[in-house]
Amino acid sequence: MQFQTLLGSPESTFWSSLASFKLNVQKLDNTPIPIVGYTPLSGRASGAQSRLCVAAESFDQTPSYAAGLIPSLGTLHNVNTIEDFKKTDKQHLLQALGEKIWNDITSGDALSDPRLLNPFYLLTFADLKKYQHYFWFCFPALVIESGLTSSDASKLSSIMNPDQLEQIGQYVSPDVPAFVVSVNQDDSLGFYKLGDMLLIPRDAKEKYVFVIDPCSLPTNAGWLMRNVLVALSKKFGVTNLKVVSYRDIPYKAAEESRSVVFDVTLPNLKELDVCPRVVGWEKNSQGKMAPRMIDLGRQMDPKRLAEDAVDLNLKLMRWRLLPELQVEKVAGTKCLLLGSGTLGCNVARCLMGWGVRTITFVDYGKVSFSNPVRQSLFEFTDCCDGGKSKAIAAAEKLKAIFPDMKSTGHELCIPMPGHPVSEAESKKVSEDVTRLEELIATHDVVFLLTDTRESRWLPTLLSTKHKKMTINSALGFDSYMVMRHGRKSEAAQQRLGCYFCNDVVAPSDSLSDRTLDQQCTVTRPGLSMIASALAVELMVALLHHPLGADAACETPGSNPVSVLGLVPHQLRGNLASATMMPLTGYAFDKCTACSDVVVQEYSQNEFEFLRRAFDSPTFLEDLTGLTALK
Amino acid sequence: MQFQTLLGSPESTFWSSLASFKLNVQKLDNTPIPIVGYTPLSGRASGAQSRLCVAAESFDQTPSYAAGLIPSLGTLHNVNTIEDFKKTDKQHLLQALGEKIWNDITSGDALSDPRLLNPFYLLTFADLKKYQHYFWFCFPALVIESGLTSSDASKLSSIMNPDQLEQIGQYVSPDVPAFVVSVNQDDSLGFYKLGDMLLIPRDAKEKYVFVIDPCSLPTNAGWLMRNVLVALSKKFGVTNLKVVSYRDIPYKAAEESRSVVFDVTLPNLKELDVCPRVVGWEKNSQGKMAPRMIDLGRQMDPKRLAEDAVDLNLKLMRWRLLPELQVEKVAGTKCLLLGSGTLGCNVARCLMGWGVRTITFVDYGKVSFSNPVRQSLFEFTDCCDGGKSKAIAAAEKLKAIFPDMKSTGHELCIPMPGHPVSEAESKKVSEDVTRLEELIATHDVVFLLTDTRESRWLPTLLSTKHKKMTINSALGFDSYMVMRHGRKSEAAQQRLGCYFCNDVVAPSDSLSDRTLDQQCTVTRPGLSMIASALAVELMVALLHHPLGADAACETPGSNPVSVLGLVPHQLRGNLASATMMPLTGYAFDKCTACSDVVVQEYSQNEFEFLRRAFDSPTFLEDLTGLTALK
Amino acid sequence: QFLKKGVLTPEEFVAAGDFLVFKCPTWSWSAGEPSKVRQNLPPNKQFLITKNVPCLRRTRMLEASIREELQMEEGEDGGWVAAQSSDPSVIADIPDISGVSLEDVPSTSQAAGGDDDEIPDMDDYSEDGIAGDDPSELRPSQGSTSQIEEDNIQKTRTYDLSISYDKYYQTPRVWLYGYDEHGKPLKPEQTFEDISQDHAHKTVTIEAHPHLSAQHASIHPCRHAAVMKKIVDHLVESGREVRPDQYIFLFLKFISSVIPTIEYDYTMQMDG
Amino acid sequence: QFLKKGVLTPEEFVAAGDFLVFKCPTWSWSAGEPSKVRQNLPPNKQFLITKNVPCLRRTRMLEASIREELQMEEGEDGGWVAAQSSDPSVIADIPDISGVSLEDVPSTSQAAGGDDDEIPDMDDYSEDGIAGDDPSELRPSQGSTSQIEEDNIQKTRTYDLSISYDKYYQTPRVWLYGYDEHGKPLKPEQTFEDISQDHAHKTVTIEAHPHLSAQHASIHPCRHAAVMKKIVDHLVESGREVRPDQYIFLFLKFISSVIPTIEYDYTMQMDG
Ligand SMILES: [Zn+2]
Ligand SMILES: [Zn+2]
Repeated sequence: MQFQTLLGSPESTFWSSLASFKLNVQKLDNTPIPIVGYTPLSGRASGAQSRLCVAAESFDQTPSYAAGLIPSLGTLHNVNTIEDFKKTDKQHLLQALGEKIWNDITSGDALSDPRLLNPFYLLTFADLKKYQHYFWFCFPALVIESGLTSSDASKLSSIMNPDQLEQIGQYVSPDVPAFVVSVNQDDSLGFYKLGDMLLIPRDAKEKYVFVIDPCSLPTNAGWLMRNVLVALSKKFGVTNLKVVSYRDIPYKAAEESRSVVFDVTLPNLKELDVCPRVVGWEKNSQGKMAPRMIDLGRQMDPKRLAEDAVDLNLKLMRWRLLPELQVEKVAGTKCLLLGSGTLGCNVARCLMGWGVRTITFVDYGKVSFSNPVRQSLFEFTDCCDGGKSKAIAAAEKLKAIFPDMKSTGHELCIPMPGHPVSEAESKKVSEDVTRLEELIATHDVVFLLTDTRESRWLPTLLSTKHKKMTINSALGFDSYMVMRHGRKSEAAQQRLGCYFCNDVVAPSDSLSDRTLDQQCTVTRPGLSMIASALAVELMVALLHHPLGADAACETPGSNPVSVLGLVPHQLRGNLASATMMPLTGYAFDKCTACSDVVVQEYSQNEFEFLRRAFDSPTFLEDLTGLTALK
Repeated sequence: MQFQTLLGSPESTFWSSLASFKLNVQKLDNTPIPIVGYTPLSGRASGAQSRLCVAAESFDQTPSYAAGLIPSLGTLHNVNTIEDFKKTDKQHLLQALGEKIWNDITSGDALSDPRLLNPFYLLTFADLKKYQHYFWFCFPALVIESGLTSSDASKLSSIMNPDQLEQIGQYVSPDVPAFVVSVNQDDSLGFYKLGDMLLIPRDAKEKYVFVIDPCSLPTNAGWLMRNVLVALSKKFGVTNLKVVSYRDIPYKAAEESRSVVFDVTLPNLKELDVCPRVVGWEKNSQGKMAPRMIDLGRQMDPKRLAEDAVDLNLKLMRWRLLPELQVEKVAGTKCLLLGSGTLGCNVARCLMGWGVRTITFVDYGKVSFSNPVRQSLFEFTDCCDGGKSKAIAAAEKLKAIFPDMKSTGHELCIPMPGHPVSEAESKKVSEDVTRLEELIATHDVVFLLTDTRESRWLPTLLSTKHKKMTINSALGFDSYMVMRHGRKSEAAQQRLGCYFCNDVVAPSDSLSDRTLDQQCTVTRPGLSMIASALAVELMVALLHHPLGADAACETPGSNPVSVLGLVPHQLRGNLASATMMPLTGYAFDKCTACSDVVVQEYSQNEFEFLRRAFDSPTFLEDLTGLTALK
Repeated sequence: QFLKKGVLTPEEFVAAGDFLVFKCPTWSWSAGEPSKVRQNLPPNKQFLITKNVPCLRRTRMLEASIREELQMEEGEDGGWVAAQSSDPSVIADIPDISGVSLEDVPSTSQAAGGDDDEIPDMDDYSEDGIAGDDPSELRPSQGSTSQIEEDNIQKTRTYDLSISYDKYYQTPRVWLYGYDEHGKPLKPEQTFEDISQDHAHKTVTIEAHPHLSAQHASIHPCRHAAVMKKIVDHLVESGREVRPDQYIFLFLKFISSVIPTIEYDYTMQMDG
Repeated sequence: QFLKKGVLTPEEFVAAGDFLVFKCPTWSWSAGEPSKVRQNLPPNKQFLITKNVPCLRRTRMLEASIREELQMEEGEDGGWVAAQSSDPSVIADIPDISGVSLEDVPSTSQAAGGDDDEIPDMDDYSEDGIAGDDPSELRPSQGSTSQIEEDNIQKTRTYDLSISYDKYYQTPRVWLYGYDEHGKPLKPEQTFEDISQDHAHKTVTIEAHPHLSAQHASIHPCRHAAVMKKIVDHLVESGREVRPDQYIFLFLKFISSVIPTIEYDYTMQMDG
């Protein structure tokens, strides 16, 4: 006869209660403590593995488990280190557990309280930092080395009538997992404790040992029955028994009974003086004699929880509203933000709202005291002691908001036309250009968010060269502009313009176009939020357009291709007049930033070309032919 | 003869260097250390007080002071506690300083190096937490009790010719603050150390003792001269001297000379064996013998620096762009934000950008893991351990951004029509209503930013009753609405509508208007920024309108009254169609939230009225007459 | 309220919960974590829970036939999850849900897949020296009489189901926490496999349980009241009496259309 | 660059600074805080400083006559602080400045006014027992020959003026730190009293000094290059030769229109 093993099953609430017990009550003490687990009757789940569960309630000494959950007395030994876990002498422990049962049998205690026949032991180590929980259950059983056999099972309902089953259902109590039932001459039933088995009248038609059993296998009984058989044989010398594997949830006795009856033959253990061999450490799912480990990082680690919550929020948008939404595509888009001022901060926040994970900041400034009230990634502490680097502080803040962000900051000065580079600076500036070009090449979308016009020239040139989606946002006092640069592509349509396409002077004229300067320009605070939001929404709409950055300009009234709506070339708005207008402008073949001649010249002469542009205000105008136009 | 006192003048760089010296070098050691101050020649600043300054460079033993700044050797004694400062025995110290000078005179050292005649001592205690600096300078001088008189001063230029003055200018060195000049028979000049005065040829026409002197008074000499006179009298027994108070900045000798000559009579001290009486502790500006204290909180306390920077930024907007801007009015506006979700967070940030200092949040929720990426006042850590209260976390964050904020959070559930109140809850809900009404009554502007329609009903009613400026902002998936509620006023014009004025059903129908629900509604992330920014800009424009919340609706094309532009009634925009449209709606006399009958009913029956509205979906419709219209 | 709008007061929730526990003792009241007690409910009756509910199959293995239970709920507006607005001044609304195909089930992401990689090799901890043969042990893979049953053992998940009261929606709210056949907690993606594909991801979210310290899957209650009202209307039309304390039974019946393979207990005669 | 655009390279800045220090030794080079060294300038020539510059009067006591120095700068666009844009694609611009009246000077706010309240009563610390009479001491209030001079003493502030190089604008930038007659640092509002009302608040801000650890008032360099170009053009037109190393002299001459009462040293013959 074989008995189904129990699967030790800690609920996740067990581990959180263990953590708080460990932190608040037990601390470094590691004395084993009594706990109360439960064994669920299988109910309709025929064929499922029998389990012994521990839960938050297990720390309560008198937990009230619902019907169908049979309490089980156990011991929890939570050790402080994984080494303690390993070096615990399991064989010795097992032997002690077995001897305790044996003594309870010989003393008779276990026959009065059969719960003593089925204790469990749980050895744990909880790595509270990693949310990893090592555990090993032991269900000690006294081995009957040979001579234990049984008949095939018969259904209890084939032996007892519904009335009798009903009576049993009413008698059954979760605190008495084993008892004896006599069927009297008049088919009435008698109920006896295990220890009172000998009190059953001789004339009873039959007697059955009932064991409340979570096993649902038709051919076997569960683990709980083993020690019951040993106890009865040792105590009363019985060698033949009818045992009932009682599987019915009491109040459901009216349902078809699942309980089965075995006719068991077993050796007479009455004369056995020493404790039999003990087994009981649970094997793991590979059948090895080893502990198990459960990683609840995803369930308990706040960082993992945040990841899941953020993911889900975006998926909800797709599932509920826009099945065409390409959440993963947006999330995978690598965004480079040139400028970490009011625009850079708000663009980053809006990108995060869309689930973008890779955001890189470029800025040369330090956070100053007037920044945090307008630049939404900085706080007061960032300004102290001279101020942190804006790019780096912004990148750090994104991680503080959402730890899964891949955000980095580069303290880098973007060289500008009309700002000559001295010999001494030349090497540094050249390196900066190289870094900037690498950053642009390795990102998918470039946002131009600096505070000056001429600092946008080199990024415009570089992102034109690398054919990147480029979004540009700029502010006045009460007006804003958001635009996407046209991209050079094979597509036949007319290319849209860049920020400089309308200019008839090179951006080098640094005195007249300083209007976007950080310190000298003041803007209404709402503008940056609006322009940043529109910039990001334009990017996301473009990502959903089959042509991406090559998409033709769409204006209100036209039928949008992107599921997220129109992809205009420019949006210009004004707060004072409560207006927002789309505009369209096409690429200018003499543009100082995006025309072919400029891009080619840069590709050929690289830094030498740039240096001439930085040094001479007219060089670019001569090169593109603007001078000739004047 | 009287000598002008020195004003001990620590530069602010002195205190920051002292702080870093204290923290990094000296620590708890409080041994006095040598420092080098400087005395600025007065130059053109005729009549100014003579000063002895200490600066960051003073910690350097060989500082290079510019021309016109005469180095002065001193001792800095920085003590660790204010008690040490007080209990330092100043009289004893003074005596010791005097005796040191006396000994240097008698030994002759001071005549070789006249800098020894003019040491200073500086006792300090720096309260590094409060940025308060206590200090007391001592300029020890040996007293000539009587017999010291002088003639009126004559100009040096009346005695010496320009050539001679030029020669002197070239000889003068800041390291030799006193020296002797002979005018020889041929009008050539001889230069001698003080100690070599006796070497001057007998036949010299005249001899002058020069003291480089910061004093600019026409009738007096400066403090430095005192000990020079004592030294010469003690050493050489002279009783009559021509002394020059040399006041010209050397390289400027070509300018008109400011130096003056005194004919001094003094007692013969040659036989004096004991050190004379010593004076020198500086009196404070009230003439009391007391230390001074300087509070550099505003200069060094980062919180104060942040305040100034933020103030200045807004004033710049006024000074540079809009002289009519009422910065203080905006700053003084108390804003109540009902809801601390995406809208509440962004509205608060935009208000801060405008300098608003008083922001109060009302929300009932906790920060959840999906919030921070969209709700710009929360971070990952706010979500852990079950999440902080949103209202409280938001208020705390405002202070972290800008410590001077007066921000508070109220965890309060706004009761809603159609959400019946049980007896058990009744007391609590009634208290919540009272708190909400108090909050509305004590603020100037109410922002409706909750995530449901019906939660806006009670605040609409209350702010109508209290005639508050009310701004309402709501989001769909890709559309937004921003509106201001009309205010009941005596103004003849037609009142603008509220959020509920267009409704023909009371907001109690909670199943059909749940579309703004936090969890079930997903919006494009950019929307909240746009709607929040427009809401705040509308408020600021209204504040600049002479009629405030009573202003008539303006639509594009009309001439704005407010310097900040149009004040439309509603703005509705859509991201997909790239549109933003103003709308106007007038108050509805059967409105369930703002009509007279509702406000009156509430004023009379208060919570009893509300409770009926909460409980019964049709009560409000019956009351206003909506039912009859159906 | 119940008949008219499909919602429930806290008092009615407690009464309906008592009735459920009385009729189905596999359900019990729980107090939850003391720090999370809601004042509008008795401290020992904060939420209802039933543990170890078997779930033998995944919903995609389920035939469409089971959906006939939902029949009553399909009205003119296209099913209970479809949103509608009768309010003209609301700008935007949850649009009707277009069909979401099975392919739309989120792929098990790196984050989820990475789980097992982090688990140290438990072989390091194995102790083959312990105990010896056990003639009476039936190993899990033994003893099944058929392949089908063995499959069942392999795929039998168990769920802890709980029902909290949602103050905002004034309805019960269902929470799920599942374990695989080895007792290991299910990942969210796995849990979604046990949710009807019509509802997975649309109304089910992973959130912190209001009374326990773990993240559970939850069926969002935003449409519960509307559905319950339809169910009640349907029953009333067919001439049956409906009492508030039956609410949770009706509710669980409706929920079973969302989680059709999770075999929790809610059987009772409607006239019982 | 200098003649054409009114800007300066770092090398030219050092040359012009050396020339200033040579001609006006009241100016000296300073290294500033080691942590704040800029690489584009020699470590010991980070910025120029002149200390203890007297400022006898407030600008509002100053007659308009002093402004004639600025004459050359008033062009068609209304003065050097007025912004303009020749670039049509720039959306918004700094509009012309309308006159700002004296009343517009910011009131001394509570924050500023509160300063003195926090100062403990120093009488607690007074020690009258120290020393006795001093027959030779001239107390500050004594000794002036006239009321006017006494007023001067009372009102004489001193400023530390420094000039840093602004890499962005490629111009020098002026920083001010002032002390009152008692050697106490001036508050920002007080400093603004020594700035021409045409410029106060429009181009002067309080910011962290780039090389020192204190907040200084600074004349914002955004229009410096334009003004310098006009000055140079003016000189060239009148037939004078202009060298880059004279830049700072010309610059200080122009700055004196912004801080007319601060008597720093910049005198030299233009043909020197
Ligand atoms: Zn272009
Ligand atoms: Zn209304």
